Amino acid sequence: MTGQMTGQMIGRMTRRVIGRMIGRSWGRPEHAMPAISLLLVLAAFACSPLLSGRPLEAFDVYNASQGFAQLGLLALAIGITMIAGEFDLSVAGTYALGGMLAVQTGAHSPVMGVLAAVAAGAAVGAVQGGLIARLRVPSLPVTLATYIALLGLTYTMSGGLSVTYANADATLWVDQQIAGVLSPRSLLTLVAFLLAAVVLGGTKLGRELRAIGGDRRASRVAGVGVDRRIVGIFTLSGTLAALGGALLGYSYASANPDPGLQPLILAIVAALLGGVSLAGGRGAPLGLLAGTLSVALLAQIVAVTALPDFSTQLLYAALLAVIVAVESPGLRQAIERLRARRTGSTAMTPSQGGRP
Amino acid sequence: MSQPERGGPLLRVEGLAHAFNGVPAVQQVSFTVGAGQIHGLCGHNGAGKSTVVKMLSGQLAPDRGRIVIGGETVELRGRQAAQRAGVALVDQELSVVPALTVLDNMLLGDLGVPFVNRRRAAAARCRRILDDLGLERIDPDQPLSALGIGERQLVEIAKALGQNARLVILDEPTATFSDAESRHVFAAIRRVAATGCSVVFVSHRLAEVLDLCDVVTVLRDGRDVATGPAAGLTVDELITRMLGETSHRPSAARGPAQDPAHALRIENLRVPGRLGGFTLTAPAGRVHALAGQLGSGASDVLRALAGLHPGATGTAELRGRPVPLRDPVRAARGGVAFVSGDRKSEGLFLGKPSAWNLVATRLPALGRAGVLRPGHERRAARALAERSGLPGERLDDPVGTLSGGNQQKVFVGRCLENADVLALLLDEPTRGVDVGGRAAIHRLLRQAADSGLVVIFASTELEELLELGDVIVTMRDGRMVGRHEGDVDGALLMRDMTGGAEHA
Amino acid sequence: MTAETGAVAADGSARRWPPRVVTAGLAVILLALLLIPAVTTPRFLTLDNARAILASAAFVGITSVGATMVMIAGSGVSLATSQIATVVAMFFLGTQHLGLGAALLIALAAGVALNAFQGAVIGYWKADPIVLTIAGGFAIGGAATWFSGGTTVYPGARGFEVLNATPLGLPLAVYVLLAVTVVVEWTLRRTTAGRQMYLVGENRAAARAAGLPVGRVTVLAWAVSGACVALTGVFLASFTTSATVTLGGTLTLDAIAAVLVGGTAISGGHGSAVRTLGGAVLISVISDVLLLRGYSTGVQILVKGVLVLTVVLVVHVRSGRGRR
Amino acid sequence: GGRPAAPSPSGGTSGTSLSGRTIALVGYGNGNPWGAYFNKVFTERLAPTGVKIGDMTTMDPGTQVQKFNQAVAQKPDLIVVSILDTTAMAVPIKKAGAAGVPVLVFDGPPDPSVADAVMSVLSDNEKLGEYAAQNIIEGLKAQGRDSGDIIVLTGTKSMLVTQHRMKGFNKVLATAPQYKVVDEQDANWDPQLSGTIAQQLLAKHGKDGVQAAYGMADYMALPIIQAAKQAGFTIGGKDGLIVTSSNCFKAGIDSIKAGELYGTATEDPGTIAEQTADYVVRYLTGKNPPRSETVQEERVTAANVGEFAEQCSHA
Ligand SMILES: Nc1ncnc2c1ncn2[C@@H]1O[C@H](COP(=O)(O)OP(=O)(O)OP(=O)(O)O)[C@@H](O)[C@H]1O
Ligand SMILES: Nc1ncnc2c1ncn2[C@@H]1O[C@H](COP(=O)(O)OP(=O)(O)OP(=O)(O)O)[C@@H](O)[C@H]1O
Ligand SMILES: [Mg+2]
Ligand SMILES: [Mg+2]
Repeated sequence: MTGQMTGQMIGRMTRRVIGRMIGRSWGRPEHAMPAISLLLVLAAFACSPLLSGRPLEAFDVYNASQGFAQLGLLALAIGITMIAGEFDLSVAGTYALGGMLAVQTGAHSPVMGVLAAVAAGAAVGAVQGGLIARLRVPSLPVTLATYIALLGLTYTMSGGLSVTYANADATLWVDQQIAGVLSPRSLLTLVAFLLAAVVLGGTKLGRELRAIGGDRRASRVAGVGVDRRIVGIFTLSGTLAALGGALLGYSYASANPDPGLQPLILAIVAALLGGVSLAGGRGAPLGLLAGTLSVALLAQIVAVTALPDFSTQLLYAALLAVIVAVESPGLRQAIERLRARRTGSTAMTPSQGGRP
Repeated sequence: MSQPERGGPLLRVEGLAHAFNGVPAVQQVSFTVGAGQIHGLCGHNGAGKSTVVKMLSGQLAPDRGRIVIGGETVELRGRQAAQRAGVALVDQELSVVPALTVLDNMLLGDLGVPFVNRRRAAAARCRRILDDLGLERIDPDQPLSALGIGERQLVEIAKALGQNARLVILDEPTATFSDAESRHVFAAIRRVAATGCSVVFVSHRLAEVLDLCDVVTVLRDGRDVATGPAAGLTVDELITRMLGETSHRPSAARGPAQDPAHALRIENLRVPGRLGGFTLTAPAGRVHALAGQLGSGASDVLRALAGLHPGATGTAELRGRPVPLRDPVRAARGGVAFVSGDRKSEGLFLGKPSAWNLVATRLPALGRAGVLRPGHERRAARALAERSGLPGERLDDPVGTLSGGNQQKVFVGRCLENADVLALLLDEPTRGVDVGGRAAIHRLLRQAADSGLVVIFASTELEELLELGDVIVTMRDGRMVGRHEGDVDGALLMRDMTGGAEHA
Repeated sequence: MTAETGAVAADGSARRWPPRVVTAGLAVILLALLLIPAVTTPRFLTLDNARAILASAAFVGITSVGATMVMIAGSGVSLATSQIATVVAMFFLGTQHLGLGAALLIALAAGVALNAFQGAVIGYWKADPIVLTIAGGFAIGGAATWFSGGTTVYPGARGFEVLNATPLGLPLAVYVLLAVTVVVEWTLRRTTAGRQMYLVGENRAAARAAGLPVGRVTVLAWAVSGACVALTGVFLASFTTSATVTLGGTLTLDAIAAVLVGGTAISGGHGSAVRTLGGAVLISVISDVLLLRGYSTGVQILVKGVLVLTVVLVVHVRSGRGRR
Repeated sequence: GGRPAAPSPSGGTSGTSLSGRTIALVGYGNGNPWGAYFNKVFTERLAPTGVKIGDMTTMDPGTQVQKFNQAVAQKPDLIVVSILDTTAMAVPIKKAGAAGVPVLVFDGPPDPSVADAVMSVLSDNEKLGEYAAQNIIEGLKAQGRDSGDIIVLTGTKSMLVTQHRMKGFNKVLATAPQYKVVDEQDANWDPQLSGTIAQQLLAKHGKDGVQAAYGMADYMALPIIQAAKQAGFTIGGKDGLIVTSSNCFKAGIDSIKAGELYGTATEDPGTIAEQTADYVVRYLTGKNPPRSETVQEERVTAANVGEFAEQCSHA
């Protein structure tokens, strides 16, 4: 009885805290979606010892946070472009390029490697942003083409081989444990999210970002420098993705010319769980953070409980199915239609009040 | 910035010209606007009003001519440059972002807003501006998507009026308004003008132009043909200047009511939150008008009949056969054709040839066993183009390259001479269409009714209602208020539509 | 300052060329740019090589011709293509013992059903195709691994060998590619359903308000595309004679790339199956030339990306501004 | 003989009880037939001993690092791992060493920097490459050719497995200088890509330009055969194309029987699984097996295909 009550209280409190963290209104999907998914996954994580038969340790959290670091910058990059109503598939290529460049140029000075990666990522992003903004091309085909081209580039750079990173100090440094559960890599990722949250929440950039995603033409007429912002957004997404790739390259002490589509797809899943919609105009960095944490924790749950690999795929499919159901306007209409058909027959009886 | 001497021109436009891909839209336009003056721009569709507005607001660069604001020649490269020069704009197309809150929309793109948010100060200012426009009911933290179209437009106007600009340009700001809302807006415009800010006002509602403006400039074919004080002008004089000849008003020939079996019977039609229990019998051969301001439910009646309201309940019968609700495909099969008020996003296939658009809804009839017959299709398109007064040589052009009036002719023409169509429902059939195009469309609707179709249209414009409606049904707050047949007084309609609170 | 009178000015007259002429001109220039290095490549202009190019374009080509229809109908792209091809291949090989005809029918039915289901959710519920097909890909891939336990599916009989036949020296898949292209192009241009696909793709809201059967048209486009994916899956299975969960490989993006190189617009309403065929062959030609000239896989991929980018930009600029 | 020379597994496992002991299997995921059959045999072999196996399998190199770290944290008695990205796994293996968790690598070799830190049961990839070259030389010689051009479609070049196979292949081929490789392409362990590349290479060199082809796995060699048939080549026989491969799958065995594939070699998952399971039992029961064992690989051709049909029929 009391347990149930404290449970309820804790539930209410977390809800309030997270609610405040993510935004004020609960009714809107960009707040509800990340909060609910994070709470569900956290609960599942807390319950995972029931399946694994082993209590959770700090290391489990550390490993989850490493997963978060692996995905985070990519999810932030693609999430921000999605808020702006664009869709940057090329981050998967920039991610690979960033890792390759960092590993190839950063043997002596890891910082130099990161800088090279970030500069290349920013340049690729800026060029794409420029094309998309100036020519008003839809971003999906452009970024898809860039992705293919970048993949070819990393292949050419490495001769199709994985490249080893010999600087063991850097490798150990990026993954050393901080406070038991974090590492410089995950800390940096977290900082990137918080920075994005502060900048987008506290300045007019956030408003403009969502406006550009919500209605491009109207933002332009309202006086937003849309083209410049789009170039900026793509530059940022390229930078973040390249940084993510560079850190991953250091962490693995190797760079793979073709990391495949898996990281990209997981980043999209994270962004969608984070309350971003592909239509644009919706979402916030803290929501993205919650979405990314959800995906990272989910992967960790599968690892802790030693579930087979395909169950992760089925879980993602189920989560996305929920998103599809929540987001498709047609489903809502179908439900409305059904309800109307049900009440329609009763409404046939005459002399009902005329109030709408 | 140097202030102009009191009463001197704040804005001077000299020999402005602009061509789209070599086709001139504006050829030679000059006028001046004094500080504190409200200046009207009139002209039929395609006369070049919006193109002038776009040049003044930095959206288009003039090919020739110059713009002088406050004594300085300005080059407005982009909206931001125009804003720096003190120009605020309400665009012809609704330009607010539904994804943002009301407050965010008011702040969006405003150069006076600091880079770092200061919410409290901004909210207070926003509240004040909204109250000024009589919008106490709107909460600045509401998402804009929660508001209706009319309220969104009001927010955009509030935003422009609140920007501390030297020149406010409003391009057809009242197209979606009730007369009561218009009055609120006019009062606010006058208040702003009283502070010395100049106003350029574009509208097709000529009476309100004459009512509001100090000076009117008439454009025709991209040239200014007349400028003069509004006082003393009449609507007919204005129309004469716009068209170069007096406009022709179609005689309101009331056709004989046809067999009552050929009627559309609507019973107890409801749409949750919009329409409560609407009942009407509309016999064929008569044009029925639904008169109501925005949000009155007039257009919801049409949308529900067209199957576009998934939550609609009630019954409808056409020639004794039930019309299925809640499903546009089955509604169309039941003989209902719907012409939406939003031509661009819910009407035409802008990138496709006019011919395709004209036959889009009758493809199964033109083909055999699902296979198209190009000859049949071509003949049908030609016949329809002729019938609806569209130049035949435009048939292969993408419909998006036609003028607004011609686009609307295609839209209406699509529903004509179709054996499957028994009832024609039109929402604001002449929104944004010039006087000539409007008469042509009215003629088409009259012919359609005479040929035995049920014709119902919804409109907010008194003039159009009186001109075209044989039977006028007034609506307010989702309910029917009155039904008028034969001679009817415009003032009476107005009272019905506005709840008698205002004296028309 | 373009004076209306001096219309003969060089830049002015260029603008007045009809778009068709300009597009054709650009296509000629692009082809020339490609063909000059091609014909100067030793062994490029041989019958064997032409055959190899067609043969290597066939698998991706069949899928991309179907994907063209989906893109024209305004549903964008499917990201579940390679998973569906894989599952179809498994069904096809797993049912060989029932005879070739039965196995073919089952495989086609599986492809059509899986794709049409997604099309229905998109057409009737207006779901976002990208989110939906990512979910579909996860579900289909996960389920395939689950049920097959990851093992390879081997045929119980060798009936499928017929599909590896080479009448007149060309693989059967090439004929199927040509047939599929003709059928899809004819459907798009000459049938009511095809016309409705263009209309729905051009403006879905308008199509709905006009009472066009948006849902049915979308399902049909996805079903045809599903049949094409299934055909690819069947040929893949016959070619490799066994199927594992990774059989689909990079089919998804390869097919999209071919459609884009064919100049179909991702926003819907425009495009043609014949041009997609051209796109698929063009990609094939380029990788062939690069291979013959001894460039590495990386360069081949790089050039493919640049080609897709170029065509997307050119097509977009030619067809007028973006829609946003 | 078809059996590996390692200690017979059948006797080793059945009697011992290892209940209470745990191992983590960070192997190839079930999404890959080789891995799926390995996992099946490995698990079945160890089931009677009662040892608890944590399933950490995956096909994604990134996920593998994470799962391996997870395994280290759970401190099992042994981590059994097959490596997807050799360099990426080096640091985690070092960390396992630091945490005192023993690691057993199977199939492909670990990064040289950690080779001494782990135990291993390795396929003999160099041998597999040698066998492929032997098959080709034998086949061409039997056709009486005193020259021959060869094309090679490799697995993913970045993998050590691929590199080792090529090393062995080139070594043996150097003994017959009259036969030479005219083209070598990375086909990324992808059957479809193998088919496409084969089509183009065969066209490039023409019917007289290619006498033999090496596809690094059966599922890569078979698409070469298909492509060759469609290009009008004859396969095998007195003067046809000699196609060989180097690890056996059921489809390959069938093809050898049909007289198309000239030969292949073992490296079948079942054998390695048995030997790895056996190694685990010996290690956990304190029998101190040697640090590194190599699975004995066998060459398979039409001459001895019957012997290996069963062994090679599981993937
Ligand atoms: N973007 C454009 N591209 C090509 N032609 C255009 C474009 N915009 C407008 N036009 C053409 O320029 C001319 C002037 O159009 P404009 O929009 O200025 O007219 P308007 O007077 O505002 O008409 P309306 O009353 O319908 O708003 C018309 O012929 C129109 O078709
Ligand atoms: N939005 C547009 N995009 C491209 N071209 C346009 C656009 N609007 C108009 N045009 C072109 O500008 C020319 C002039 O347009 P305008 O609307 O004045 O002519 P119209 O179609 O004959 O109309 P009306 O019947 O009202 O006179 C047209 O021939 C048309 O091709
Ligand atoms: Mg005109
Ligand atoms: Mg206008």
